[in-house]
Amino acid sequence: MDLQPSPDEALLAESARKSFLRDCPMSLVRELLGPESVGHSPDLWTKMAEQGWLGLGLPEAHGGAGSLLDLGLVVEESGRALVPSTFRSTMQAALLVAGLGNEEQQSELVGRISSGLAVSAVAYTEPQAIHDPRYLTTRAVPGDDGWVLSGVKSFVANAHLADPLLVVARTTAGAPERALTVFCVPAGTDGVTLEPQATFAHDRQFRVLLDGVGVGDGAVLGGPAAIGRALPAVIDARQRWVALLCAEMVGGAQKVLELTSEYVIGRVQFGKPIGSFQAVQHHVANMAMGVEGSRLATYQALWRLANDRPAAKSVAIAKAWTGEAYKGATVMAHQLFGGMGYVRENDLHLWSEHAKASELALGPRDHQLLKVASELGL
Amino acid sequence: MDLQPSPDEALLAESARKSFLRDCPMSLVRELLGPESVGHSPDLWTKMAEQGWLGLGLPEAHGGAGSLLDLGLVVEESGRALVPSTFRSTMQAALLVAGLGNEEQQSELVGRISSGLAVSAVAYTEPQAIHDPRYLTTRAVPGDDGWVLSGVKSFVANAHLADPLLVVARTTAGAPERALTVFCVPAGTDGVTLEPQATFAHDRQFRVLLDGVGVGDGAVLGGPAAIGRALPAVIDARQRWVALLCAEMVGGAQKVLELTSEYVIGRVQFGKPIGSFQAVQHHVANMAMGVEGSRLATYQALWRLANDRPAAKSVAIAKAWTGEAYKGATVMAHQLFGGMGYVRENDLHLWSEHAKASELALGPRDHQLLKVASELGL
Amino acid sequence: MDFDLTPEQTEWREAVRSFLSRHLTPELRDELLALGFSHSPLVQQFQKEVADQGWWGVNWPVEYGGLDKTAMEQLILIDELEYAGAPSLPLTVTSLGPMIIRFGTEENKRDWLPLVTRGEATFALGYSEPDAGTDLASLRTKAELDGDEWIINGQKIWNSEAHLATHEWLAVRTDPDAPKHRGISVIIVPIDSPGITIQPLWTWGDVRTNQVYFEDVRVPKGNLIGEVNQGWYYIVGALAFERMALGTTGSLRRLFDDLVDFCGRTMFDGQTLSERPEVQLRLAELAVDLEVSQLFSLQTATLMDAGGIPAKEASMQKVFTTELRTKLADWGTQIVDLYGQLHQSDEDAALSGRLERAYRMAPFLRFGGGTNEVMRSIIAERGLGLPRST
Amino acid sequence: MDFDLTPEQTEWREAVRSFLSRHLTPELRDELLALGFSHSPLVQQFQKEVADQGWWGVNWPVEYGGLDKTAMEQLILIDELEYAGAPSLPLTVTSLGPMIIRFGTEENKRDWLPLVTRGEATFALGYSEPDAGTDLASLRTKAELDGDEWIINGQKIWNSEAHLATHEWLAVRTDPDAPKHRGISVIIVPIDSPGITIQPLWTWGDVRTNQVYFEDVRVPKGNLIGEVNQGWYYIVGALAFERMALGTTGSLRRLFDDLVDFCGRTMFDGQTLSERPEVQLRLAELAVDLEVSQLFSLQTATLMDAGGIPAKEASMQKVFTTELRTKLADWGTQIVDLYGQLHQSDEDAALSGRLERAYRMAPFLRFGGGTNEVMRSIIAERGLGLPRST
Repeated sequence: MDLQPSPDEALLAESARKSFLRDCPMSLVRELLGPESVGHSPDLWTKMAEQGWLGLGLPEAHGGAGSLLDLGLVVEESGRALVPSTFRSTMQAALLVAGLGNEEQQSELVGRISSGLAVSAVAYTEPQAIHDPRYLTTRAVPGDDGWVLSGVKSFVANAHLADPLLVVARTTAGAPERALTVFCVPAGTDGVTLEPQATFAHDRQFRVLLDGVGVGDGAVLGGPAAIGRALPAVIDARQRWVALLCAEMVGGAQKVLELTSEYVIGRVQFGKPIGSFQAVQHHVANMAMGVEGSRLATYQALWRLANDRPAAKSVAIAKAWTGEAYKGATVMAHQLFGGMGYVRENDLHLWSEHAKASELALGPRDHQLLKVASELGL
Repeated sequence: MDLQPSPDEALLAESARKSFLRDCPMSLVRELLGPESVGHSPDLWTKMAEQGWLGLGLPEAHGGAGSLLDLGLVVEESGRALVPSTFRSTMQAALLVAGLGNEEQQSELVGRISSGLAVSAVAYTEPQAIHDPRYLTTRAVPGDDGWVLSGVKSFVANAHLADPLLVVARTTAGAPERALTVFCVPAGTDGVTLEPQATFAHDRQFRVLLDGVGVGDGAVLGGPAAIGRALPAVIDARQRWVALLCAEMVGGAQKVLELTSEYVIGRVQFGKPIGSFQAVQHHVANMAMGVEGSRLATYQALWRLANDRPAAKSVAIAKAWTGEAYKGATVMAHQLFGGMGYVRENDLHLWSEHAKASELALGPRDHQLLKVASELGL
Repeated sequence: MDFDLTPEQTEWREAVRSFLSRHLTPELRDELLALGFSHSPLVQQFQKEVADQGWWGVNWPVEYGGLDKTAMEQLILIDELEYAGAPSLPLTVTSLGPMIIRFGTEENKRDWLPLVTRGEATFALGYSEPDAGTDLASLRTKAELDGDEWIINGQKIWNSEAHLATHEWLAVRTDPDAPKHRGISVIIVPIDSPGITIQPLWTWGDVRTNQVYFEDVRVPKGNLIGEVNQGWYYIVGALAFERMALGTTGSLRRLFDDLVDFCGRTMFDGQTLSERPEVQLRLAELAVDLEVSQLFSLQTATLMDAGGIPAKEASMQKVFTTELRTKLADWGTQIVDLYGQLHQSDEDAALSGRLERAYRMAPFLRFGGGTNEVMRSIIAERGLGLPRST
Repeated sequence: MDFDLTPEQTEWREAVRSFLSRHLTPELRDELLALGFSHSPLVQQFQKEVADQGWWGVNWPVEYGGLDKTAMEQLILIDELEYAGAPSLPLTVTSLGPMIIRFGTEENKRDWLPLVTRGEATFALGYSEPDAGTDLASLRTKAELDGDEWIINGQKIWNSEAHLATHEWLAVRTDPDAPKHRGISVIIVPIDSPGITIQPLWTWGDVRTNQVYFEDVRVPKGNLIGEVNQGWYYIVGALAFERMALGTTGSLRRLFDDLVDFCGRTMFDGQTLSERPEVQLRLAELAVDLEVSQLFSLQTATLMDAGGIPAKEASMQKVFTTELRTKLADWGTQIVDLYGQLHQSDEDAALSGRLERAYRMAPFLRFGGGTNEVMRSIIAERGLGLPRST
């Protein structure tokens, strides 16, 4: 039992923090969030690939190196720096490929991703099916040269850059345990229409309209044996996604705590720093407890996943706690910054948006609490 | 629209407050809570009857005078003073008699209660049926000279003093809408066994074992027409009970707020009153908001009931809010008093117990929230 | 006690509703949704129409253009405006005018009140400065008397209506040697006076606020409100009224009702949102809080009509309602799940994006008008007699 | 990182469990349930048996009778004792002994540590006085050196173990002229010394505490711990350890697990409690909080084993866990509805009355060991570098 990062882990985190500080300054973050940008920086991407971060948590046989926990530590730093969402969406896709793809697909896709040659994403959610796979309606039917996909996916991050986009579709009716298949849809495939969604975090989510989209037999992730059998891998991958999302939130929350501490130490009213007022101190202390708990719960979830322990409860606990703590930190930061933190030229709102968007992603608090209840046997 | 008490209402409250201060000092409260006492003061009772308070909210034709709101204002002061629970239990019974009894019963029972000649109570809850009338199992079957009651009631306040005890029983199987009847069981009736329950507020609640208890036909509250038809009156009375319980809580919460304010104004640490510390001030301010909200929500519920407006939502809102606010005030009071308020010789814990017991009585917070949800049409 | 409207109040509410059904046009609604707190020709026209009803002086004396009704009637009006989604009464009406009525000279009253009730004058609040926020009494913008004119120099921030108002309600230091609370005055400054520069600041809530610079700005001596060096009391008094205005619930109740409605007709994952117990519990808790919030606002109106300025109760109302605004926006966005992050410009946005908008607007109301931390100390000190915090 | 026990730690835990299965007899369990925190012959015998295992010095050096294991092993021991419902380690072991190890003279160590590890000495904490509670450094009980003896006069309050312990760990003023934090020393005083009077104070939680009066009490000079007038540092150090001890979660987790079990087999109104969505949500939230609480305690043990005294983290652990105790007791009593108010003496009491008992015990842990308000300022100041509050 040792809750502190090992020297290697600490070094990795430190290195990621320093690199992002240098390579992903707030000026770049703001540029990438702007309407002129595609929301992705190839330069930054290349640097991340060079550090080996895009292979973390992925099979060594296919170019990966390092554990899911290592990936989490880098993702944490990416949350602190507000690195664009292509990092998260691509690693999510990579983890699904690693869990479900056959040797050839892993070799190709994991290889391309870990060497920084591909941005990817998973299209799971649909307008009426947010979480529950029983209600997914996107269909794939056999066609002349493989499969034909039809349906609507929504809240798909970086669909405009994903190559391939991994689409979860139904290949038969009935229980999802025997009906779901994942397809690799290359960028530019005919019949795919992207409609950007106006998310308040400007994080490039899309409605993806699939209208008779033809893909080859090779597009089935996991090959013929995986047709209709993708659900366990999807569920397993989603747990990892949630844990990584938590890591991203931990980094953001820590940054908000630091920004707020700095501000209340420096801001003088009534002749003294406002950080000397008890009410302010106690708000900051509550933020700090939230952040500390987030970090511990998230590391535990990542560690359990990385070490193949049952992790469903730990993951749900981490998301339920961390979502609330991160968002709560931003809400309180606004209170303590007052007008100074409320103007758009101050960066604070960028984390506030990230916090709320992350809280909503992959199931907000009640969704996680019900998962915990289920794990308690209730 | 006028949320302030009228001059008459203010006068009544003021008068009750002063009388209880004189007639129900903490020394008496402690004596009545002690194991030597029956938990009731005939002296105090006589004085309350003389003031007309035992007839408040009851039909004028039978000795009552004043509205349910007036009764609420006196009950509020009784909560501040921790007047024994016989006041609440008796007025609960009286309200049920007023709603369900026939002329003769009202004349006799309301008359006796309002003139201070009877203490009474209602036996509704059973070990496995706390709220929902569908699960009441106490049975009454026709006997030689009337009815025979069998079953177990629990959490019956003052069953040892109640004369009569009003027992809600099932006269047929099936839906409670057509099955429930209320019986007046005189004190000392054969077959009734009382087992005191060790409640932490020492507020004299009993398990009541009914083993072939014979009562006459005249014991049916409301007479023959009311056999199997008591449910609407019981539901209506329970709403009033809840509103009155809220009033009692408001008085207790207000007292706790005042005690705490006094304490933090007087207690000096670090060379100044602890009430000058922001953290303390903000705790007290939060308590005050809770209490103020309690008062307003409770007055609204009482007013709506007293003026025959639909009140189910207001009543549930009042209980949901007030239970939390009163209990929360006591929890925070303990924090601010520290050891000084934690010793048994300090009176604070008496309100803490009253707050928790009241929160649990007649449905705790979630129970009320589900009622609110239902009123919202969810 | 009476927890229902009187027949006269019901009639008043119906009159307001009837007005709104005629004047709150679909075009205006669209503009309001798009613009939020900003103004536009249609919005300005609507405000003029409201003022033309005499409603910018509901509870002001008839002699100054008011209708001489009660604070309760003003609250009913505000609640209806908010619930309908219309612009509410400006602070000039709810918070500043009342100070002129109470503390202004006869000249002040004649100069300004009719202009306000006719909808021809609105005042931007010129209080905060970069180093004088919560510690407002440290303000340094100064006014010096030069013959019959005040000469004003300094800088204000968070001056939200400066680009829309006709005047500044400006807090200035008129006695640099007095203790900090004692040397402050309030002067009304035409916004188009030479020497005023307005620079926009855009906020997260998409509300524009401003920095305003004053360089040798000259205004007539008579623009001073009340007595010289007594401005602190007017500011504090106006803040009490402002807190009540920040603590009204019409827009919150509308958002909640629309959320309940949305939950009743929206199905995700095979289940209507309103069927879900976790949604029911959250909505019920919000309903409880909203009810109490509404009661707080009715209570301060009651107390005002009884003749007081309810400092404690107004602070409670402000704290509770503004924090409830955060809670409603926060919980609401969670209840509608991923749809809670969509901006109004997205046709899929739940409640036309009003939840995420409310979420972004909420911080402002918690620290604006006196931070909730200051409010809590006011409740403790003025309401419960605790000693001054140090 | 490693979020699981090492094989050695698992073995250690099994050893503790095995011990408990043999020594925590049904008779002892009954006494513990009836007596709570108080002692009895059976309880004292059990404590002696624990000490005989060497477990009153788990992570102390072998030379002073310890087992030289880690803080993590001590935490595992405490968690198991608490979860099983057994008495935990006394503060003498978890909080005071470590101060002697760090700051005591060689004579101190030889005098006291073996006595403690053999279970022959326990110290009552003689800190608070009627006018020196949170402001502990204002204490006035004084000790004056008279030849080879200290003469002690004064009065202590909230001296909870005074009627059970063998000695007082007494904070006294030894330099009345020094600044208030600089004139304090710690002296160990045999509880049976002439001149000591102990008066009981009974608390709402049914824990007995005491007022203790010292009148010309004489103890040998060598009973002073560490250096004279340096006592404040030992007290503050001991408090950091005390906070960790107050923030352990074994008993809370047991209460929660038993509550979940109760909900699974209890039916009210035709429905098992655990079927109810509102109960599920509350239990789930408690499970989340308990997990974090447990992680806080594992974190401070990790940091201690890395060689530090984790002031910030221990304060977080104390604040969070003690407030969670209130929440669990509060929510638990609500979940079991009317049964939540029954005392253990009632056979119908849910969880043998442990919920209402926990509710009454909870306040003490929030203000004891340094109020949670002080803890929050410590987190802000020492943890995050905020300036000292004033």
